[in-house]
Amino acid sequence: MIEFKMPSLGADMEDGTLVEWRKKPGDQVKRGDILADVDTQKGLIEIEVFDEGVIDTLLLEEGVKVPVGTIMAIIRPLGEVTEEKDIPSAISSEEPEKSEEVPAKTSEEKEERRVKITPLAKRIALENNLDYSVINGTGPEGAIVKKDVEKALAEAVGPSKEMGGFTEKADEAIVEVKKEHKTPPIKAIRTAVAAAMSKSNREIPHYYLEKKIDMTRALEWLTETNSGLPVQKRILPAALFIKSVASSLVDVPELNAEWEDELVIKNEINIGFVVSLRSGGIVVPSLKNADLKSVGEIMEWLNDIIPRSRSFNLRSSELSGSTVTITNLGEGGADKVFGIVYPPQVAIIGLGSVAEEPFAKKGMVGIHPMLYVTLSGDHRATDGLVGSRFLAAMDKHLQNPQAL
Amino acid sequence: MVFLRAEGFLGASLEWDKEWLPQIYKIHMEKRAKEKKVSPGEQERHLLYQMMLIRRFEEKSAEQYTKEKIRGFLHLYIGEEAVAVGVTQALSDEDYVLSTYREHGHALAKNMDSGAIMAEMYGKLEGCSKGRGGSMHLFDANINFYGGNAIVAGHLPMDVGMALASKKQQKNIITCCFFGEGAAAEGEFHEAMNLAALWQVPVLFVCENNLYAMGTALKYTHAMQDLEKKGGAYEIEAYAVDGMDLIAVSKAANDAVKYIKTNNRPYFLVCNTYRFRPHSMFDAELYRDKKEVEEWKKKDPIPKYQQHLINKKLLSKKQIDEMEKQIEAEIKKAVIFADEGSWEPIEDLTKFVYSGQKA
Amino acid sequence: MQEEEIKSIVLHSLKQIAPDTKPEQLGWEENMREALNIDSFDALQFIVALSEKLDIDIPEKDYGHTATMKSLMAYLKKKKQV
Amino acid sequence: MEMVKMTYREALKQGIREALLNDERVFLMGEDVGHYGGAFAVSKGLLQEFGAERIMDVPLSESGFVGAGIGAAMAGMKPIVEVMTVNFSLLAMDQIINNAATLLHMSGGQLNVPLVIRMGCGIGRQLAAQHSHSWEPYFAHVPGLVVLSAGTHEDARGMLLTALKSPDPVILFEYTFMLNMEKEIASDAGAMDITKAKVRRDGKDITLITYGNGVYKSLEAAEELSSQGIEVEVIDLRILRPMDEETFLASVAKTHRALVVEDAWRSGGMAAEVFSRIIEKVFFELDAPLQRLCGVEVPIPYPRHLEEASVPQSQDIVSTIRKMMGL
Repeated sequence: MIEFKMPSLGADMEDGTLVEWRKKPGDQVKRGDILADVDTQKGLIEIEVFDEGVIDTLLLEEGVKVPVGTIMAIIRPLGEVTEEKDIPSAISSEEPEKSEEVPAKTSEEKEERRVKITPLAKRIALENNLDYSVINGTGPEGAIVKKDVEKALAEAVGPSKEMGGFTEKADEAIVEVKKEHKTPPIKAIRTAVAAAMSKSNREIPHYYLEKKIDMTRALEWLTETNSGLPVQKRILPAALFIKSVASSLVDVPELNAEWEDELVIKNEINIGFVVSLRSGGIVVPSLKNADLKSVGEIMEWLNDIIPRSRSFNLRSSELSGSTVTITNLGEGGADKVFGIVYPPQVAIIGLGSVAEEPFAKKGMVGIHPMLYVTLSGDHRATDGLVGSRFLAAMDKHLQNPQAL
Repeated sequence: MVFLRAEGFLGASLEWDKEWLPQIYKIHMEKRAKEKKVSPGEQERHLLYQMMLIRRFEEKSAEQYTKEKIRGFLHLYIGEEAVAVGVTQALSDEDYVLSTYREHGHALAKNMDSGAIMAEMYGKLEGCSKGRGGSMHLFDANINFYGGNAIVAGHLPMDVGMALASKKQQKNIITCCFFGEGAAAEGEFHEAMNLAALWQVPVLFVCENNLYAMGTALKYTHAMQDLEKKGGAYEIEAYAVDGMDLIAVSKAANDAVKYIKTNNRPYFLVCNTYRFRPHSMFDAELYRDKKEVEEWKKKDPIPKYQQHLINKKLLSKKQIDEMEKQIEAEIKKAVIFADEGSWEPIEDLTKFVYSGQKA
Repeated sequence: MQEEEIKSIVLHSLKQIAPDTKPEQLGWEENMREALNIDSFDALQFIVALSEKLDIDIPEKDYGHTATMKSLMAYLKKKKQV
Repeated sequence: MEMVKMTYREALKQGIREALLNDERVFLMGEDVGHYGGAFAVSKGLLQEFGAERIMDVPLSESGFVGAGIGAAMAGMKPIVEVMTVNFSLLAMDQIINNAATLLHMSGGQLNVPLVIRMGCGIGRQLAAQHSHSWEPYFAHVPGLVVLSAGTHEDARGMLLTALKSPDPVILFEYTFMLNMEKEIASDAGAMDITKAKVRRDGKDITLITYGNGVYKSLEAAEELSSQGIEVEVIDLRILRPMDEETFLASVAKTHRALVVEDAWRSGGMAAEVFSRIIEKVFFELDAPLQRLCGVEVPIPYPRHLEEASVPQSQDIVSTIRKMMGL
């Protein structure tokens, strides 16, 4: 069956109004035939067919205005059934940059020869007879800005009231200023996390699944692999987990997707990996094409990205484009973690701690290292069964680590 | 540089060159004529193939446009095929061709690869202009096709400049430029005509008069509508031909080329033609009557030429079907080529600003 | 190499991966990872730093020795034959 | 005040229509303004309403018909000349700069040219290098011209009416990217002042100066930044020549920081002029280096992703301002 869609006739055409059908169901059409008259802001335009066949169904009523790309009619191909795959338009500019732009690190080094001070700060300092050469600048390139001068003025007044601890206090003040400058914008991150999570909780009906996975073989394989590796190349379980998630998404692509009023499965598997910050808040760098990378390559990526995430030294491209997210809270002590889906993604995978537990296998109860894997899914996009298939796939992959 | 080297090679005596060069040319042409020895009807069938290829290629382009594979402006050549094919067959591979934004037909007639054209219209790196130009800016220096110039009449002075260069270099090359009757109202048309005549450079001006400058009819844009008469103002030899008839266009173009080579002067050829399609994809055609379009469609150059060849027993119905299949396969290949092409990385955005720039 | 020198390298490395903490105030038998809130990634970085700065190999099976300041110092002293 | 929803295209058309109704001397001429209905359907239907005398299709000869407009204006008419898009304006540049902008001066104040030239302008429809220009700064360079930029619907509706009252030639930039955009404007919207820049949004932390396609993008960015606790004051320049500097100088004196956003190429753009004036007049108010987001210096490429990367987007504005605020 061929879907006949509202054609795009110009970059500035966004929609059209169906004025009249020229054909009715059962009519035979060939390439070049006029199927309908459509009114646009430029006037009435005849809409032609590029296929041969018989009109099966007319889906639109006359007088209706629809956006470009809306299916208007179904055409049954004549005779041979040609497979006409409609490849979606290749460039998608729809993906908004969701990530926080991270400010570049500013050099803390104080210029020896010349004091950098903004014109405004200098004016205020001079007006108040303040020696600005001793002030620590917190502005761009370490320049002294208005805020610094005001702080110095306030302190110049402050200590005279409490005689003791003058030096200590001053030191503290400077340390504090520096800290405020160097530390990532905690408040902004908090705000961003709050906004995204509130939206998710408001809009997404979640379902939650969990599965216990026996990690005996995976950990054995890691120990064996690592024994032959220098310390810099050793692999953490996290890398193996990420790889197993990627491979499982290849098996169950419905979870590597976005929800845009319909399920849009993504071609690339880009895994957002939650990195928690010591100061609170999270950063989620994106591992592009995770399914195409080896466990070793993923470990290299972690070695590179985690320190940079924590020092806020990421490019915005490294923060965007994730198609699914992994949160890895297990080390914090919790057994399992149920994440909140980060829209427009449709799933988040939670990795809990690995703990030794009694576990029955082939009729024998033994002590096994067990991992709690959870999945929070967007119920609009998929059902529990899909999630369940995913967790089963993860189990399968982790029982066969050498193949990952 | 090329010019200097040629001069050195040929020696200083211009008098001697003048005698000598036509000799070389004659030998060359004789050689070519021998090479081109083809079976009866083969050349004719090739021209038919080109016209049909252009028609089908344009139809496919329209389709790809509605699917949003092609964006920007898309101007189709359907109806005017006899002009591109008839004029281009009179040129040699070495001759320069410059065209307008409705240039797919000229590019195909000049043997540009259909895949490279389709990929260009997709904006892909594999396109003939690396995807930077799109439908209106097809360029391929290897086959001496210099655009794809989308400011109406903006390319006409360039043509004259290129012809001036080949004259100075004593190259036996014609610069052929296509433009619409809309361009003939531009100042640059008149400036270019004047300069070409003044300098006596080998330019073939081909005006494709399709009666509408976008949506404004000839009668609203030209006080004097026998366009070929404009040549007279600059003492440029001019002729008007039925642009819907391949045989007539071919003959006129052959005569024009012969005139330019013999007289070393420009020539102005007006081809009266018609585009069956709207100006561009987004055009409600408020400015012309559908009946008028239907009348012109009766003059469609393709069936007309097919019938001519059948009557002359140079073509069979079966051969037409085979051609259709061949063309379908070629276009399919072009579409796949474009589909499989790659997007240029954004990091390369500022490429092609200066020559010699590292990618 | 003196014991004091090893200790200072350990403390410096801890400070690098967890700059917001005070490793010098760690109890001798306190679990370092818990006390300083170090995850497995940071722990690995810590071991990488130690092996590079002290020029020793710490195989994975020995990771257990790095749990407390006491066990770590004993292990490192043995490795460096101090 | 009663508000109505309207596209930018409709706002332009209503402005032209009102101008034609107001004054018998006004007429519209340009390529495809009549039978075709306007290249962007802005003048669709006006030929039928006002007739071919007042809605004149012209041949493709920018130099010719812009020159004719100048002559008609000198002889007492009020022509609105449409140069379909700014991309073709260079063909008429000689007429605009050597005649329209200089006649008053050369004639010792005897001849003024009350002409309005409208041009569709800007990037954003995948039209490649020759059809995506942002050349406001070129025209803003020329003494003798009044250069307006209609970055909002109310200006699209009302700038033309005031421009027709100007005794001197006015270049009016309209933005094809916005034609389909719907916004609310007052139902009784009419003539707009063409002497002052406008504060489109109040803020205390930073001054963002922009025009044209930058206005709505900047307002969008300002909304997002507001949710992060940064209050941006957005100023729409509107009049690029003669430039109203009081408005943005006062704002910079308040916020102590300034960013300019424009689609035009960086070198020699409007940003350079705005910054010069800030440094000349309110240097000691500055608490951070001035920053600008302009078009990348490349002929605009055809593929959409490259095209988008060529001009500042709302997200770029957000990240730049965050950096400027030390976040």
